[in-house]
Amino acid sequence: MSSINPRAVQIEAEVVSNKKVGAYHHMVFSVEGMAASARPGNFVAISVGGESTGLVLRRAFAIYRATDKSLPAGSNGLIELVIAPHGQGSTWLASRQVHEKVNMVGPLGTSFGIPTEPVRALLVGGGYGSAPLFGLAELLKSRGCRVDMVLGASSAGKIYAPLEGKRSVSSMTITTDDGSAGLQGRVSDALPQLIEENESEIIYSCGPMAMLQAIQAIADKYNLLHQASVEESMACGIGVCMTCVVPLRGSDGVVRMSRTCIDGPVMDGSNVIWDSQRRIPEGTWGA
Amino acid sequence: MSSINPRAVQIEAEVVSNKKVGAYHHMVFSVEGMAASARPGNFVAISVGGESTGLVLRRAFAIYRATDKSLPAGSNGLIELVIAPHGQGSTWLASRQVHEKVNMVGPLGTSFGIPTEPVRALLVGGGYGSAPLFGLAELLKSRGCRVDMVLGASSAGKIYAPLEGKRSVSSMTITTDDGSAGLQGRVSDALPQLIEENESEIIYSCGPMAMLQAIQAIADKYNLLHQASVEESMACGIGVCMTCVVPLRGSDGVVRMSRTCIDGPVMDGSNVIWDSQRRIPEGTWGA
Amino acid sequence: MFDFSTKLSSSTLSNPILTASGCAGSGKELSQFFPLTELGAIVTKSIMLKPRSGRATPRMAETPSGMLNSIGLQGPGIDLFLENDIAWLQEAGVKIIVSIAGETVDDYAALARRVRSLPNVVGLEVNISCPNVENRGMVFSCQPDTARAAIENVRRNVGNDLPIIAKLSPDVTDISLIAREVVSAGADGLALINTVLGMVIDVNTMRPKLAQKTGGLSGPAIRPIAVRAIYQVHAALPKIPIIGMGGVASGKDALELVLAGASAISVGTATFGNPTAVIKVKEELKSLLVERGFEKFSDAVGFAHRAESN
Amino acid sequence: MFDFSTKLSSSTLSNPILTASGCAGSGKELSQFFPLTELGAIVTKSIMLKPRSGRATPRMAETPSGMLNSIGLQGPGIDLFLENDIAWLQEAGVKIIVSIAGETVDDYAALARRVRSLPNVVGLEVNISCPNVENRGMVFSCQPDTARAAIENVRRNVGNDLPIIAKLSPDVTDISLIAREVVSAGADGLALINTVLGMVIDVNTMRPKLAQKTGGLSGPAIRPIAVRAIYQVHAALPKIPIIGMGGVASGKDALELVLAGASAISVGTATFGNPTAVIKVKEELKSLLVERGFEKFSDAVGFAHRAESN
Ligand SMILES: Cc1cc2nc3c(=O)[nH]c(=O)nc-3n(C[C@H](O)[C@H](O)[C@H](O)COP(=O)(O)OP(=O)(O)OC[C@H]3O[C@@H](n4cnc5c(N)ncnc54)[C@H](O)[C@@H]3O)c2cc1C
Ligand SMILES: Cc1cc2nc3c(=O)[nH]c(=O)nc-3n(C[C@H](O)[C@H](O)[C@H](O)COP(=O)(O)OP(=O)(O)OC[C@H]3O[C@@H](n4cnc5c(N)ncnc54)[C@H](O)[C@@H]3O)c2cc1C
Ligand SMILES: Cc1cc2nc3c(=O)[nH]c(=O)nc-3n(C[C@H](O)[C@H](O)[C@H](O)COP(=O)(O)O)c2cc1C
Ligand SMILES: Cc1cc2nc3c(=O)[nH]c(=O)nc-3n(C[C@H](O)[C@H](O)[C@H](O)COP(=O)(O)O)c2cc1C
Ligand code: FES
Ligand code: FES
Repeated sequence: MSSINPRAVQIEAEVVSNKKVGAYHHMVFSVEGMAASARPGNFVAISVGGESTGLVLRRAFAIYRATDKSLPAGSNGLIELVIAPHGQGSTWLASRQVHEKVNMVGPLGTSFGIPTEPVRALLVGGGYGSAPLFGLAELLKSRGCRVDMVLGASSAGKIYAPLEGKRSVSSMTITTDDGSAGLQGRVSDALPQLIEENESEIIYSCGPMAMLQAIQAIADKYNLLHQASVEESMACGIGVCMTCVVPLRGSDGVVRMSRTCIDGPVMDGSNVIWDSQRRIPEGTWGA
Repeated sequence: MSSINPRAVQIEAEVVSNKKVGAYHHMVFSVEGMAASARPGNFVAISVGGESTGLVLRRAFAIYRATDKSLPAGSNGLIELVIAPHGQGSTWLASRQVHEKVNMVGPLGTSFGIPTEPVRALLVGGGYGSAPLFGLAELLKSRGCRVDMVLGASSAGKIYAPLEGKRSVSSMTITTDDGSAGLQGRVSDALPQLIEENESEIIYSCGPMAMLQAIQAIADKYNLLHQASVEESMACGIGVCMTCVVPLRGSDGVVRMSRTCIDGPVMDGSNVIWDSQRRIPEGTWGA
Repeated sequence: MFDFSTKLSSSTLSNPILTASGCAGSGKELSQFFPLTELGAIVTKSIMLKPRSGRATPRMAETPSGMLNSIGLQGPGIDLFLENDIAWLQEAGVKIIVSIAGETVDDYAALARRVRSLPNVVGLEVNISCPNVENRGMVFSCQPDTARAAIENVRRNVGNDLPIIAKLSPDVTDISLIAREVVSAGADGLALINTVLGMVIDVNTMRPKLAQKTGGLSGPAIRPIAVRAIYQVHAALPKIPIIGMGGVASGKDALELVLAGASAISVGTATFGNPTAVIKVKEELKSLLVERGFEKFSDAVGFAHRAESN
Repeated sequence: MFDFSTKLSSSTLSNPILTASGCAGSGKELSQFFPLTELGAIVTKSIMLKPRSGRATPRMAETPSGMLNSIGLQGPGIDLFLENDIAWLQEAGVKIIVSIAGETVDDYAALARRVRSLPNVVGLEVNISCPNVENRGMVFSCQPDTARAAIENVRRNVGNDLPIIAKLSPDVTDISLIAREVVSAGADGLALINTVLGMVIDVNTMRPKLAQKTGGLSGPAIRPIAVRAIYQVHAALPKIPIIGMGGVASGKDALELVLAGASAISVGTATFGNPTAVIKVKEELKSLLVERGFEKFSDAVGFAHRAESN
């Protein structure tokens, strides 16, 4: 039985800042002690819609940054998110004003595995999938790793790559479908060359499932480790609803429908059975 | 076939001011031309809850004041409401900030009948039921009527009687259930003496159904005309749902379940079959 | 040019957006907000033979994303209805689908005779989600035999040029079964869904909020039930036109029902929240269909049923 | 002192607030947010004989004031369930209502035998809102005969000291009929309601959003349906305890179901929106009952049925 992130708590988090950055809102929340226990790759689950809302489910957001130690003693920790206003829930959240409060549960889920030895890491993000990668880059850098980053999106406005975030990366490549920034094409198109040039040893990724699947194919080809942060529809975020599953091969070799909110979002890409939406892969336990 | 107020329009009304007054919120909306066609007794119906709300029905609010002519040419008219934050809808409305917009349909319903000759009028309001009476008082005063007013509520904070509203009344009596302001007791307790002292010829009333019913009994006793603004649960406010009915005797003597949003809210009190909640009175047409 | 017209059996409508029975008054009330001729047709409130006071108040309760009502078919009876409401709508040049409701199987026959050939009337919606006074108040459409009997009686009294549309209750174990039954009894089309039986208890009085205790649940809350019912019935009877309804408040909502198999859409409760909801639905649905590359509305009907491989 | 205890046939619970089957994981996940011993009991996810992968994703869709799910009873099968989940709950000192689900009538019997006498297990919820593989996938509780057969089989295998609670689907023409049937077949109590069958169509892919097309609707949207079902069944069978559920997210919501006739309340979907929803419901319900002058929880059960004159 896997279980929920043992550090998860439920709090009323106050909006400290909310700034539009390209297609996104960069939001900072005051979160009491929650920041101290957040690791790169963790996410939070937030109630959306307010008092009389018809939206009954929480929304999950990857933690972009969690600040705690650098703050004066006694002050609240901060958690930063990157929100893409998309449907009703994210649009509501992105329109919260400073001083408003939202109900937040976190930190949730698994975090990116950090190698014990310095390695050459390639971080790959799609759209707001870049959010958890900057905190990861900082951590890897502090452990002596070389960090290269490639971010892709449909167009320039959807690349989230703030200046301060770039501090920790040795190289930054941008791709856009329409060529409005960086290379024209998809991130996966850029990967082989980057892997070869940078002699990458591990890939960390976050973005749409199709992108992650394409990256896994490349990781397989180059025989690289691949830690992927997956994104399945989540109703609860805390492991009680079983909506967020993907087929995942366990250490015993058995494929089980596993909860991405508890066994993920960060999973070993080589263990995920990709492209399994709308069907249960053959051989899955209990199928 | 009775029909909807022919002057009703649907607009986005901007909040111009929102002030807490006792237990109420006094709110002013910029309403384009709507103010010009509002008469005392009319109401507006407002969408509540915002984008993702689970509240699907409009809420009705009596027009407290409609200002049009006194404003500089070309400027928008204003409609003022008195909101009692009660359930989810009214609480949402009362927390709208200046510059926010709400969807408003109005003016709706019947208005208070104005006598062609000057008369001695007694205006009776319960709780926020005082709202439509001040505009009525002004109009009656301008027609040379004597206007006495009596307002009742459970306690002092629930009496809505702003100073500026009192300009047009010759006397103002307050009653509260707990005696925290004015006379202790109910408005109906104060009526007989007021009617006798002021030699009232007509009663105008607005408030809870039980109060209106008590007033009707007194009006019957003194043989006075009684124009009552009734309040039934309304789903649409525009005559299309048939939820808001009360049994009303028509000019042909037949009692019909009549829509209070179209044949009301202001009705001739002597034609309403009071105390008919939860049953259809015998003899009602089609019963 | 996008072709927005739709067919309900022998009738063609300029567009598929209709009001829902009982949710548009007599039509006149809405005409203040938009020209009724914008509608594919107006569906009138269900009319009975005799005048009817309806139920006692409270008649409604708001519920999460919906409402309960127990109007109880208040109305003037067929005579005054034809004289006033229908005459006014005909004058206004609006296409009309008349909805009828009976307490007995014979009522349906008598009502059908009164409306079978009237100018502008393009359809007869037979609301069989009504209590049958001859059978312990059991709802006609909840039992295959009474559903059949009501529709057969209407069929015998109406020629082939006026489409008969049976309006079904979702409160049944198997709605496809009832649908097959009424179609074999002579219905040309189906209206899905009527309200879902519900109750609200007032926690202050600690009694049912509605005077008649139960009421019909409508609004967005029931949309997933409507989509499911339409999808199931369209799968079972792909050639039978369906008027879809249940919680439609936007073009997106309407599109869901169309893709599930609805050839026309009635907008009910949404009109209470927004008098111009039908127009919003109409315009949004059209844009969504055009955006998705449809050239004709009819190509989208039931499109969600296409094979997975496409 | 307010007496918050409640009885489900032979079992007494310290308070009437429970989780809903399938909405509390294995229990462990929620224990991080509050001590599970705060609950009257935990109702486990419905367990089947064998391990089961459940349905393909997407398995859920949010709907107005509700959600659709088609988890498809994913679970480890009875062996691992007893070994891991039940053992952990017993260790934690939590009272347990085990929910079982079968594909055949025999499955129910076999499952009942496995759980009939386990420490801390105070009830057996028999989820008969499952497809019957021996009868074209028709849901057991949708037909009186299959509903009866499943419960009879459980009854034969369980002694009188473990209450058998039949969990019914609301997707039937007459829920009182099914309730009477399962009670006469040996059920000691009823759980009302399971989810309502629904569908959402994705307007972008223009296909059903869920991989399995239909799913179960839950959440506040269905509360009026739950209140109605509980009220109807309590009127028909006033002595049979009912576990009420469907859209309860607050004490007010719970009170509605209690007044309608529920002796205990399960909180399901609300937990997804708020991990501590059950505790909120428990505390609010208690205050509301005390405010209204009740000295015992049991006095409020079915209070909305009292005569109008009171
Ligand atoms: C682990 C995880 C991390 C995420 N991180 C971010 C982030 O950093 N920034 C960000 O903007 N968004 C993030 N998302 C997506 C976010 O949770 C919402 O799903 C998204 O904002 C759409 O919600 P909505 O209410 O606006 O859309 P709606 O369309 O109204 O959503 C309806 C339902 O569908 C689900 N849904 C819709 N789109 C998605 C999606 N792409 N993935 C999963 N579920 C979806 C919603 O959660 C909701 O339950 C993340 C999701 C997951 C699972
Ligand atoms: C003609 C008319 C004039 C009104 N004028 C005012 C006014 O000037 N100021 C003011 O504060 N309120 C007024 N009301 C009451 C107002 O429309 C709302 O009903 C009230 O604010 C409660 O709504 P809610 O959403 O807060 O409560 P909720 O309890 O969430 O309302 C749920 C539903 O019940 C209905 N309802 C609840 N209480 C009442 C009530 N007392 N009367 C009718 N329906 C009710 C609501 O309209 C809504 O449909 C008026 C009502 C009518 C019919
Ligand atoms: C107030 C009200 C009155 C209704 N009256 C009728 C009616 O007279 N005849 C009928 O067939 N359906 C009636 N209905 C059902 C609607 O026509 C429609 O089937 C149902 O409300 C679902 O659609 P909606 O969610 O868009 O409202 C009524 C619904 C409401 C809310
Ligand atoms: C995700 C999910 C899984 C469920 N799984 C089960 C189950 O395994 N067995 C069962 O009897 N009911 C199951 N249900 C139904 C709930 O127990 C409950 O009856 C229903 O959701 C209504 O309550 P609610 O509105 O509080 O969620 C499930 C519901 C949901 C939302
Ligand atoms: S989101 Fe509920 S189990 Fe993962
Ligand atoms: S409120 Fe709808 S008819 Fe009066």
